[in-house]
Amino acid sequence: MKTLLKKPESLTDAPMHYCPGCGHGIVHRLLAEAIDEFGLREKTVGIAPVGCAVFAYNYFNVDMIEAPHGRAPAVATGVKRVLPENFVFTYQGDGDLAAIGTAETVHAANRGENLTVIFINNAIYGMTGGQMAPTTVLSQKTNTTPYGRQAALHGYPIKICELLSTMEGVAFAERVTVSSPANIIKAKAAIRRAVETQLNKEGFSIVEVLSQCPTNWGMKPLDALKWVEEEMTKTFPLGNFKDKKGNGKKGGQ
Amino acid sequence: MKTLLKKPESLTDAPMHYCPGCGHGIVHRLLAEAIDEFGLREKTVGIAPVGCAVFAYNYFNVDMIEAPHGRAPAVATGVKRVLPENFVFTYQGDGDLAAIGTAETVHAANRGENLTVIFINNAIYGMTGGQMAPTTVLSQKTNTTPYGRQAALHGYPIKICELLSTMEGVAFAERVTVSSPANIIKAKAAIRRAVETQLNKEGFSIVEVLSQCPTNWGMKPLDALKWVEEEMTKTFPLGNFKDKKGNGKKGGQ
Amino acid sequence: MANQKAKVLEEKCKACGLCIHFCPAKCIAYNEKKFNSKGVHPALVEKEKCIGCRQCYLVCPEIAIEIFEE
Amino acid sequence: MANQKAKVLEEKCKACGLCIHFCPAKCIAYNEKKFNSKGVHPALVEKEKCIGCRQCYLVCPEIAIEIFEE
Amino acid sequence: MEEKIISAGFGGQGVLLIGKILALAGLSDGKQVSWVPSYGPEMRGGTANCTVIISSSEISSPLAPMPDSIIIMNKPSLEAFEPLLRKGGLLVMNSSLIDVKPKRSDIKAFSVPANDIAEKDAGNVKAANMVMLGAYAALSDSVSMDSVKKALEGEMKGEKQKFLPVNMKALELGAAAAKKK
Amino acid sequence: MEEKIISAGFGGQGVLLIGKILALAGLSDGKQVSWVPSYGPEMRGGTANCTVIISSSEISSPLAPMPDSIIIMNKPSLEAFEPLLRKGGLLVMNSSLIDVKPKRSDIKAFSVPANDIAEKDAGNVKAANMVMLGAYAALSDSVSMDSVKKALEGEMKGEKQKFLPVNMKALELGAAAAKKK
Amino acid sequence: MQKMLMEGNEAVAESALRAGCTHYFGYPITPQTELSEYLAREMPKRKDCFFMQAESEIAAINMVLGASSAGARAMTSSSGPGISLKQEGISYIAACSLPCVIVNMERGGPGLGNIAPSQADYFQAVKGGGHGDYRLIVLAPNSVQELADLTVDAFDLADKYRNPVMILGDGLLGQMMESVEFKKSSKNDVSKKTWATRGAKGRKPNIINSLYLNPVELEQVNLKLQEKYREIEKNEKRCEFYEMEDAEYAIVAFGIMSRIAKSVVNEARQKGIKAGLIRPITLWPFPSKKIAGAAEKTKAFIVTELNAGQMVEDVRLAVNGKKPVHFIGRLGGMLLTPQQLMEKLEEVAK
Amino acid sequence: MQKMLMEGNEAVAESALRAGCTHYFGYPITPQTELSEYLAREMPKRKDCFFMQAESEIAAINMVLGASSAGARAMTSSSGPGISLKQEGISYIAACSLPCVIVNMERGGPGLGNIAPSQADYFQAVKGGGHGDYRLIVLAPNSVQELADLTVDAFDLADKYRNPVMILGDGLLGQMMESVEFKKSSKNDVSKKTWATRGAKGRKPNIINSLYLNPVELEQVNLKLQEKYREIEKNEKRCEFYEMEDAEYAIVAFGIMSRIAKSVVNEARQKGIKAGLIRPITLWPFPSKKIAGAAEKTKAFIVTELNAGQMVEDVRLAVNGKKPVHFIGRLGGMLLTPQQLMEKLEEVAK
Ligand SMILES: Cc1ncc(C[n+]2csc(CCOP(=O)(O)OP(=O)(O)O)c2C)c(N)n1
Ligand SMILES: Cc1ncc(C[n+]2csc(CCOP(=O)(O)OP(=O)(O)O)c2C)c(N)n1
Ligand code: SF4
Ligand code: SF4
Ligand code: SF4
Ligand code: SF4
Ligand code: SF4
Ligand code: SF4
Ligand SMILES: [Mg+2]
Ligand SMILES: [Mg+2]
Repeated sequence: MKTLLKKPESLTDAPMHYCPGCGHGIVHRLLAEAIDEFGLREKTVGIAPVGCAVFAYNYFNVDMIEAPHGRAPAVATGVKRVLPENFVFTYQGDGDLAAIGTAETVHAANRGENLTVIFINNAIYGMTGGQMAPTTVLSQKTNTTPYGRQAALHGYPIKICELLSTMEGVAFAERVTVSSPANIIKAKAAIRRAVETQLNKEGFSIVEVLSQCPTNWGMKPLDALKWVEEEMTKTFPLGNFKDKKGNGKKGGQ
Repeated sequence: MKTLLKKPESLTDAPMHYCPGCGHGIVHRLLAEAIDEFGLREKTVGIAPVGCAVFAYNYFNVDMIEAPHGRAPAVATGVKRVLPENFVFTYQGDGDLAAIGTAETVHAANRGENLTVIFINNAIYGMTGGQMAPTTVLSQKTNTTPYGRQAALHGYPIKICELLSTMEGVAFAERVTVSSPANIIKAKAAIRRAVETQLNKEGFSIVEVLSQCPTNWGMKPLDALKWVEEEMTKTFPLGNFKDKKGNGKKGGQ
Repeated sequence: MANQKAKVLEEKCKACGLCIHFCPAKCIAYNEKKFNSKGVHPALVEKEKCIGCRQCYLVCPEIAIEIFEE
Repeated sequence: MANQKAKVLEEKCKACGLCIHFCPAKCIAYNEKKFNSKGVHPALVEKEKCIGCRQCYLVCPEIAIEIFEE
Repeated sequence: MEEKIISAGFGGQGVLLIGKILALAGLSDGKQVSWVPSYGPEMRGGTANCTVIISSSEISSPLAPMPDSIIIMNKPSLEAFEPLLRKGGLLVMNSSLIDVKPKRSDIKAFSVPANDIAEKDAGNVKAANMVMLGAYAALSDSVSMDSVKKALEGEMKGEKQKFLPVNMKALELGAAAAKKK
Repeated sequence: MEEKIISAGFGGQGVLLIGKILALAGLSDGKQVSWVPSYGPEMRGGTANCTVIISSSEISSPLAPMPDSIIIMNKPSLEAFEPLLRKGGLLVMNSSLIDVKPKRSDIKAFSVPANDIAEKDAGNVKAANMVMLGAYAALSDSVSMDSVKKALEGEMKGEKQKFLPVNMKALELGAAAAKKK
Repeated sequence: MQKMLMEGNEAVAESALRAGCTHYFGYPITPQTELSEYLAREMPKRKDCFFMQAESEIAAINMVLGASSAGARAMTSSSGPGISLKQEGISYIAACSLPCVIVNMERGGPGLGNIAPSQADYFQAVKGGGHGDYRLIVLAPNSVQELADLTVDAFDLADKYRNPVMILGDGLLGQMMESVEFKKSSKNDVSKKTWATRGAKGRKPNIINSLYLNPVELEQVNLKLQEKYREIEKNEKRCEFYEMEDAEYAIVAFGIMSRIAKSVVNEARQKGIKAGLIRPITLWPFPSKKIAGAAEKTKAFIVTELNAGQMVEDVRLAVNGKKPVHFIGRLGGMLLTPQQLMEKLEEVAK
Repeated sequence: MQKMLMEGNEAVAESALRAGCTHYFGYPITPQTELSEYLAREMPKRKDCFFMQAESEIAAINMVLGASSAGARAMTSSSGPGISLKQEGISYIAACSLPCVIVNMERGGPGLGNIAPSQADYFQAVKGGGHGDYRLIVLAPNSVQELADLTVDAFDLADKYRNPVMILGDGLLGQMMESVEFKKSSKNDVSKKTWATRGAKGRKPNIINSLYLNPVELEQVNLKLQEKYREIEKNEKRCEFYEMEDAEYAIVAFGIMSRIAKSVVNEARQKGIKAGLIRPITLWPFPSKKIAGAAEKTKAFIVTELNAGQMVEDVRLAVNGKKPVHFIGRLGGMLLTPQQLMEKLEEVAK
């Protein structure tokens, strides 16, 4: 009996604390697989965010730093400028990357820092128990928008891929989901391409993953997948927004 | 003898501390004229930045708040949410608005805060004596890029109008200069339109003014004007980038 | 892939049901007879029916599924 | 606009030269005879030549220029 | 009179609600009450517990390093809290999920298969916490069953009202199970 | 021996450079030196001053609340610093921009039309500061003129070298003006 | 008014509404998130009230600066890392003499630490975590009822002195439920805020500012602040004495630790040890004189805090060598048990 | 090595290079900008050196966190408002036991204040402006030469204890020029940094972290930190005594104020007043024992600072009531003149 597929080497054996059906675990696996496939495990430095993925340092079997909330891109910049030949990634939630960390995100992107950012957009603050995220969609109810997000009061859901891909420093930007096996395969391809972008020293690469948070959406896991596909993608169209190598098509449809 | 044109009422008599030929003074006058013209002096609250315009609170003859560096949009949000019927503006430099204040800028814009932002892009940190700004153009020498700004090390000049106009909350965005009488007239029109945008409760309005800093560019005032027109506009094309009212044409040419 | 099969690492399973939903062969179900130490009924593959298509591996957030060759 | 003229508020002038440059009538120059309290030679309008076109008012960063009607 | 109770289990088992209803019941009995939660790291699936104090006089410390009673919904919690229970104290434990016996003999221990009762008899496994609460209320003098019921009613209003009958039933089944012994 | 000097004027007049060259000259004379700047709010056009101490022993405080000499380039600075000068101290002032006389009679005051000399005789009004420095150096024993020249040379290297002749000339003209009196 | 069972965080929120707080700006962080969630539910129901989840703690404190400048009663809340991020803004607000209320429900630190109760931000709150010489009025309630009461006082004090007021609680206090009665209320009197920037109608412009490039001016501003601080020190010190009449050993504790300390005092008295409790309610101004007074009568002090020893310095400064001052604390979110405190007391009393 | 005339800020920069600092991240602010401008010129000339103007102070301190994690000797510098913004990052760096050097050239506060010299960030530096129980090693040089020397020590201490070190100067010190000789140098020994995150090659992954949700663990982390702090207190206290042998009156001053105090001591001696100077060079660890020792012999202490009275608390804690401790300070960027200090001394000596 031969095991063909199992936990990638770049993940540890630690049991993950994510809720049943949460997208974080899937994305962890995809990234770890990509690191394995490129043979990067021993030269990887990962930056964990503050958010549900804060414990990523226990799950990735690579050198890890736990950054202050929102500052992962700055921390990663510090690392990368010391170790330009290492593979450096950040793994961040939407609150982390698109609210408190806006300045660090925009400027790392603008500098074209040769980093790979895995961005988990679950339209909510997971770890703190379900408050509005910058990516919460209009009329979505959260604990801090109990009557639904309204543009006039709370602003619009921020579209990170669209925003960042306007910047020259950004080499690769793609939005994917992990809502079905087929989408997971696409997500994996995007993550691989982002890793490659860094290895080729092309600049900043980001993969935005629309990811389910069954717990704070108050849904069963399968309903959450459906909500990603039917609701979230309306605001956040899937697709590649930038690929400096040229094979990127305009995202959105 | 009748005086036809003089210091607008919305400016005080205090002598301004700006260097000879500096663009700040011109923009102060344009904004003050617009406030006068719309009859807003007594219901205006202005927010001064940290930067050369920090003393704006001494020059504008309206209620003023001096905000911490970069935080003017947050301060203005606080004011506006208390006094939605007042006219609230921020006046910010490029370091203030596009470096340390990136998050506050992006989020106020994204919320469509009904504010007017006057953004002085002089491609340098004026007040602190000539360090790189986020808008410093490539190969420009500053005290912190003594060998010229290089994209790989220092990133690209940030194009605020282009970036912000992608956001739904932004109602008006235009880039102008004060490099000649003709351009000053255009700048005034843009500022008037931005004020109007707020009065119509259309959302966030921003006028980006390419402005000369003869002192820190190490140029004579006239050479500085020439540099604005010949060099800066290459990176920062003039024009309207957004006008929700619909009469905005695409900027760039 | 007839000789390739999926198996669930029961202690890792959190009973989210994703594998069950996406299995084209409808050969995964909760093992109602058992609670694992997380207090849930873990998923169980009906080996005979499994066609080794890996869909369950792809979707499992806990990496609680392995694919093996008999 | 023939009866409209520009005048410089000398104490406010910082001698940046912008008005001088943009005056189409070439009727502004530094007053070399005088230092103001800022230690510079302020601009001075040669009233007769002035055509009241307001270009100098527009560009003056110090609002040191006023336009008046005779 | 002062009763210090710890209710403990997995997050999601509703152990905090047990405590809240006890506190509300104590309050309506005219007592002083306090309720202190403690969460584990996980949003779901971790351990959680709360400390409730019901007292006829001012409550100084709201903590209970040595509780009078413990309501235990899972095995890790038994291991954590059994040693702390005061001598002669009351342990109510969920035998559906705990396959071991209490180690101490100087306490009053009582087992109730709460998951089974909730799933089979009350009709919803999620009401296991109310089975436990019912059992505790029946075994202890600290609160009256009436107040507990009133508190439960108060908590299950509006959207949650639909869950009230199941939970009420669970409460009663728990009390009945306790009285049987 | 300890000499405390304040050099003051508009920002942009080069008063800080006067001080720096004095300090460098002192250093090459083998003295202890310190130089402390003070800027006004404006980048240009405000007031600026610096304090230089040249001493044959360790310098405790680098400040000079009561300086031995003051080099004054404009009127506001005269108003600010004349009262502080120690009794018998040396005042060198730029009479091109100062249309008043010193008020005190218990000091040694010396006027030099620095702007005029710089503009007309040295060929660049910007060298007015070196005229002042030259005058001071000639009037005071604190530094040797040689060291001042060497220091000026050291400062005007590379891109700035082209300004050296004018500044050197200004220095000498200042010294000459001082010696004339 | 009926007694309600309520969480500490929610009691602060409800009380803020009753104190005329119309503007709240915050960013989620455990263990105080319930405070904002309560206001997110309640504020939209009320006229003129406005709740905003800001993009960050920094934005939140600066929105408070703006709203307060515009004359509103404004508030923010956070914990540990978030409060650290607010330090620049707090220094500005203090320098501008603006009123506002800041809640810190402390958690375990330093760094990301954990979400367990702690008192390790005492120094930051009391000595000033931001730059420059400024002071916050720091209130340290020890029950849900007092959280409610002091929240109203906080808004009144803030307006009275035009000074930021911090409510320093901890995760336990914020998340525990107790019965509470809302007895106090207050309201904002905008008409008295003649300094507010609401449009310069019929008056000279108002300026809210903290820049004074001329040191002579900035010193004057600072001296005025210091004068105000002396005034606050004179008027606003609050302190509870419990069983101190004949106490030989004074336990000094604030906030949640004072509850534990009280139970130990009771127990000690039963054992025949004459213990008492001194509970500073205002951490700044610190009740130094009352403590100095107690030093005349007691044999020793035991300061107990959930930190490595912070308030103990202020107690030592008050006691000034007259009597020994002992310390016992726990770190990183651990609670000191009554037993541990009892042992320490017995050791000191030996 | 020849003596050079150099500005304090530049001396720190040059010394940092000589101490093997390869990575600098900062954001401009007066009065320390010359430090970064020097490095902006020099670093690009050197192999492996990297200078970055960050988008903000917050980004800068977090880049330092990253670079230090990766094993580099990293540094940042700022003043007043910028240092306040760094407090969260500093707390994290301390919690993660990362070495780094932070320079604060203090300016007048609070708020935007001004750019004149001040010492009003003493509390922030020494008591911890960020959240939680942590300590910075705080060095307070008083001359350009000492700025240069202590910068090298700062990097060594940081690595030795895996702790952030702050150099606390002020605008005057940073911008004054004096002669300086670069005698000291040092270098980074990456091979000893086995904890650094440089890729898990042939070993288990390294984790840099400050989250310990379990209070038992976080308390252990804190106890280890406290143990380290005791160790530092044992080994690293530095203090200068000047004319203290027979002094009846001890002036206590640090940084630039110690220079003014020294001139007053000299003057006082001429007038027949037996004054001496105690100058703490490490503000944390604070030389309490030496001061307590001096309290046995002197009649009184005069603490003088450019603030409203901050270090004076640590002096009082050290003296512990044995002798009177007087205070004289100036605020908002004003300098205390020798005359004022002399008057105070004469008043106390009367
Ligand atoms: C400075 C700071 N502010 C706030 C927090 C509290 N906090 C922890 S996680 C989090 C948000 C997490 O949301 P997101 O980034 O979307 O990640 P998710 O949990 O959804 O994966 C917040 C606000 C913190 N730890 N530090
Ligand atoms: C938090 C903080 N960081 C840094 C500074 C120092 N500072 C003052 S003005 C300024 C930059 C000004 O540049 P810009 O915003 O472009 O305005 P300009 O002077 O060019 O008009 C900086 C960094 C400060 N006062 N506060
Ligand atoms: S709260 Fe949401 S994002 Fe966080 S682990 Fe649970 S499901 Fe995932
Ligand atoms: S430094 Fe530049 S921006 Fe500032 S006042 Fe002078 S010219 Fe204007
Ligand atoms: S491998 Fe395919 S068929 Fe087999 S269990 Fe998994 S999903 Fe079902
Ligand atoms: S997907 Fe994984 S965790 Fe979910 S039920 Fe299947 S095996 Fe269990
Ligand atoms: S108004 Fe026109 S013509 Fe007259 S001075 Fe001005 S620019 Fe010249
Ligand atoms: S533009 Fe204004 S400041 Fe400049 S020279 Fe003319 S009058 Fe003077
Ligand atoms: Mg999220
Ligand atoms: Mg600028």
